[in-house]
Amino acid sequence: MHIAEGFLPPAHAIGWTVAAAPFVVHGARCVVREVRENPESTLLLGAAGAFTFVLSALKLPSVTGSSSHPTGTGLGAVLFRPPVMALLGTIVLLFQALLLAHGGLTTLGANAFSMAVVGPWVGYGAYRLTRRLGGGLLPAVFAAMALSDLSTYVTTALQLAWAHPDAESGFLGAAVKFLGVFAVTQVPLAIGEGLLGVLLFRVLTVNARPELERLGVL
Amino acid sequence: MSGLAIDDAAWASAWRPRSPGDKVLVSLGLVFSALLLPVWPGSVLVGLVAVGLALGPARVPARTFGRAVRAPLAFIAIGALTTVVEVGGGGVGWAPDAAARAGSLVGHAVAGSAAVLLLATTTPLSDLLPALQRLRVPAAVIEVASVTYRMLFVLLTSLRTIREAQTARMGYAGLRHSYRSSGALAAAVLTRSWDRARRLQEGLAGRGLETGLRVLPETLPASRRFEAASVLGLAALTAVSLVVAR
Amino acid sequence: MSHLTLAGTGLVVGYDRSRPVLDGASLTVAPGRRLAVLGANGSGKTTLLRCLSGALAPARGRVTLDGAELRHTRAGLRAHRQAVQLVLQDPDDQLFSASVAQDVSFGPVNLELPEAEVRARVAEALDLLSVTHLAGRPTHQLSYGERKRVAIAGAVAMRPCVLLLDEPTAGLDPTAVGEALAALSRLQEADSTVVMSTHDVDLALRWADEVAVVVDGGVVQGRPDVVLGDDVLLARARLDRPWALTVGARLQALGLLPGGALPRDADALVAALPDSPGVRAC
Amino acid sequence: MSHLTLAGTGLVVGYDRSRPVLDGASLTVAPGRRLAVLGANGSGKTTLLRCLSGALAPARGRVTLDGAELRHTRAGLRAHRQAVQLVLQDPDDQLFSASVAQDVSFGPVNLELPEAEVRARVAEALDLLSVTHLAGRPTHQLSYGERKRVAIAGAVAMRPCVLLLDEPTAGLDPTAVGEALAALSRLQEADSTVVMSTHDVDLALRWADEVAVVVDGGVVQGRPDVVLGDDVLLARARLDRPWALTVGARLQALGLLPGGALPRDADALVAALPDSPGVRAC
Repeated sequence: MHIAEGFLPPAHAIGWTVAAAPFVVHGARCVVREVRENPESTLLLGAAGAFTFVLSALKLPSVTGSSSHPTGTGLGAVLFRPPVMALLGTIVLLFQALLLAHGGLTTLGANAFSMAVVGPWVGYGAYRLTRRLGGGLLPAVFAAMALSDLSTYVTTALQLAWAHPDAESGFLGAAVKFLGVFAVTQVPLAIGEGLLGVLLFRVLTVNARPELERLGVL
Repeated sequence: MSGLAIDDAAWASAWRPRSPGDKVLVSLGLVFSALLLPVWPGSVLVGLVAVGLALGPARVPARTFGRAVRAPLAFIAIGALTTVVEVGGGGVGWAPDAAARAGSLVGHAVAGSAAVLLLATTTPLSDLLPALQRLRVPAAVIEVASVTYRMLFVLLTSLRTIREAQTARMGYAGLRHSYRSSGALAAAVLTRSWDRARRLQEGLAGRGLETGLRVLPETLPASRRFEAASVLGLAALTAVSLVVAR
Repeated sequence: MSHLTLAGTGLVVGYDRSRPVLDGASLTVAPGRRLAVLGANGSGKTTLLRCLSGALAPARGRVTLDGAELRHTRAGLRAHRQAVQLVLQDPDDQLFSASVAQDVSFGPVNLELPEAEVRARVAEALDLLSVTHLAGRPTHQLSYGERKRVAIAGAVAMRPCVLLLDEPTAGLDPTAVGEALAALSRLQEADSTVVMSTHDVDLALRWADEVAVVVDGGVVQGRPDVVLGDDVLLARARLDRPWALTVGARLQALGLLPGGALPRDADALVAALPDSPGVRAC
Repeated sequence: MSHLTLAGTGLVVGYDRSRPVLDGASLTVAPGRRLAVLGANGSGKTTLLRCLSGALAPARGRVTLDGAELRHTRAGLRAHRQAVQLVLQDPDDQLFSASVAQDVSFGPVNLELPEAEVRARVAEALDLLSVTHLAGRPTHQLSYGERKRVAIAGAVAMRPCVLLLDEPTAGLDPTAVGEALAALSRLQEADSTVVMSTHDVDLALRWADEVAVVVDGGVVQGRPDVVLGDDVLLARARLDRPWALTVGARLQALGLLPGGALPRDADALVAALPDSPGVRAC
């Protein structure tokens, strides 16, 4: 769920860009450092970005009948860590805006904040917490992917509520409205994305053990 | 073709040989106008100009443009509707200025989306990324984004082909099977992406990968006339909007 | 597996582009006969097979199975896919499970068959493709030729009446080609009709009972030695004339080969030559 | 581009596995001669080419260029790569840029050449491969055959003395194979030595001045008609005998073909046959 071009007032568009910038710049610094040490990691990072983009072309069947697209940032956070995902997520959002007409340019900052910053960090936090509490890999992946999707949607709803408060009940009323309207599609999707993560890792742990070990997941 | 209609349109557009900077100037000018000018007549004018330029001089197929504009419409409609429905002590009802608020929101958003699309359907992303260097985006980041652009088509082809193979063997008959297939599909594409990166690394080593992914910059010369016309047009659009709005 | 006639009539695909990929292509797959679909890269071979398998809905024209038209509805496709299976060129596009046996079981499991039946089908498919010894191996450790055969086994486990194979021999070395062809013969004996696409004219002449050349959006179907001896057609289709027809025709003209159908490969040709020159020269 | 002799001597690769991929393989690439490297899938053809290109350091043995041994240091590899370039089988393993011209420019830019020189080399490479018309097209819209030629152009822009190609004709239709071979001829005329790997024995016989069969970790190098006529070797290497040698030998025995070297393809064979039977039978 991306905020469309022109949907945020200028002050909000600027504000969210400023809010997302430090995270994205930090991610870019990590990437620049990584690439300077290993030039070939450009290819691995590009592949990761391409995978995240392509994942959003994966239609997840939903119980409610409509199908939706996973965000994939929780998975990215587990595999590549949140700072890198802040940058890759922003690149993917730019690509989605210009290749799929999903999202926009002035709303890129707001979308990056929810999808490339909040989602990955919440997902990664959930992953680490679950593992520390003794949860196995699969429950941790479920938590990471479901919660990163869920937190992205909640953040987007709050961003919209702040930009367009209810005439009578203000920000809170608007938040309830936006959370409610998008919950219909987004809550099943979050659960679906968590399930997808579990199924995906079940295959990966057999087929791609060396890669998962290299990435520190196993 | 690549399977991404907007990308195909961008490569085939009559504006492809134009400098990306020129196209960014006119498109972003329109995006900001859509956002900042009063919705009547500002956004309406922006929308008309964006569509007119895309379908006219840039020769973007109307069907592609139309379909692409539709993508954000669902979000815009639901979003605008949510905004103007009021939740108060008296239950749910329309906000007092519902029509005006919805109109304004939809106007800004549709015009803005059309303006972004003007850029998207005339400028391949690979032309745009090197231009980011002027915004002081580090070269390494631009290279990562460029590889992302190249690789996403390879992976998209894999995704579609694998999904077709799964469908043929009833992989998407029923919800449970669909999930299992989607998980396997995502895993297959992910391992494919790693494999691709590793093989590309080997493939490029012979031509000197150790110094990064530098290539000969493509020169798409800027046109003073195009730039002047863009600035004048945007100024005229702003002037008309402000005068009429008053 | 009963024998059904699969046919495509007047298939048109890719109408919104300047030149359609298929433009009125018609093809009949007679039960039990070996059909080779020939064509240059980009001629529309794969598109044709995808139409016949139901993976692609043609803009115009129809696909029929024993006269019954394929409807692109959930139920229509479900029924069609149980009868017709397509194996794509790149095995990596078809192997997505962890182990070979798991991958081959994918189709039967999706058909909601009882476990014993699934096991039986997997065992049968692995056996037909001579890959039983690979059952427990992870798919990514297999060689290219092995992966190709396992991918075919995955389709065979669906017990299709008609098996469509896109370039099953591409990228295989001569021995692996021989193994693949032997597997296809076993499938035929197990009552499947086998269709393969290829651009190897020599292979098509050697293997097929009938060939279909995809050219200019249409299909020319007929006897291998007739169709592949038509130089005008071959030039239009960007294909070569099989060497056996070129050499055979000349030797026949010299009276060194008996009249009638020409030998289809080197061994048959050598066997048909006289023991000493001039024997048949009369 | 001067002519240099590239050679591998006693190459051993993959020693930590039970059976080494290469186990004392030696090969000499004579300047200006067309060398085809033959072998079954998994025989070690690609490994051999990767050793020769410097992409892979053999566990034992050495690679020499006009007698000078390749050192796997930064400088050593840099010098070697300017003389020897390897083109991989899958073009997607080499094309990383969205634009054809930019992809081809990658090598020359890394050589730190002045911009005008880079442009000249790109133009020359695109021209030699007949893909100048694709310069402005995005890589992802090209057909497989076009991508293959662009990938070769990327290596050609490095102006190598020796160009190693892994299966350059695999997956191409007959016309595209012809175009690829014509491009290789132009490269030879432009003073590059061309080596290709293939498992198509008929193609090797037709094209090569010399063949090298990779078998059991070693290499057997020699004249195409001699090496490819050795049935014991071919069986060990899991390869077929070229049809032209089978048929030609028989026709020669019948006195229908003149003694000496056998014709290498169908046209040459037909041309060498007598006008009427028995003419040469004496």
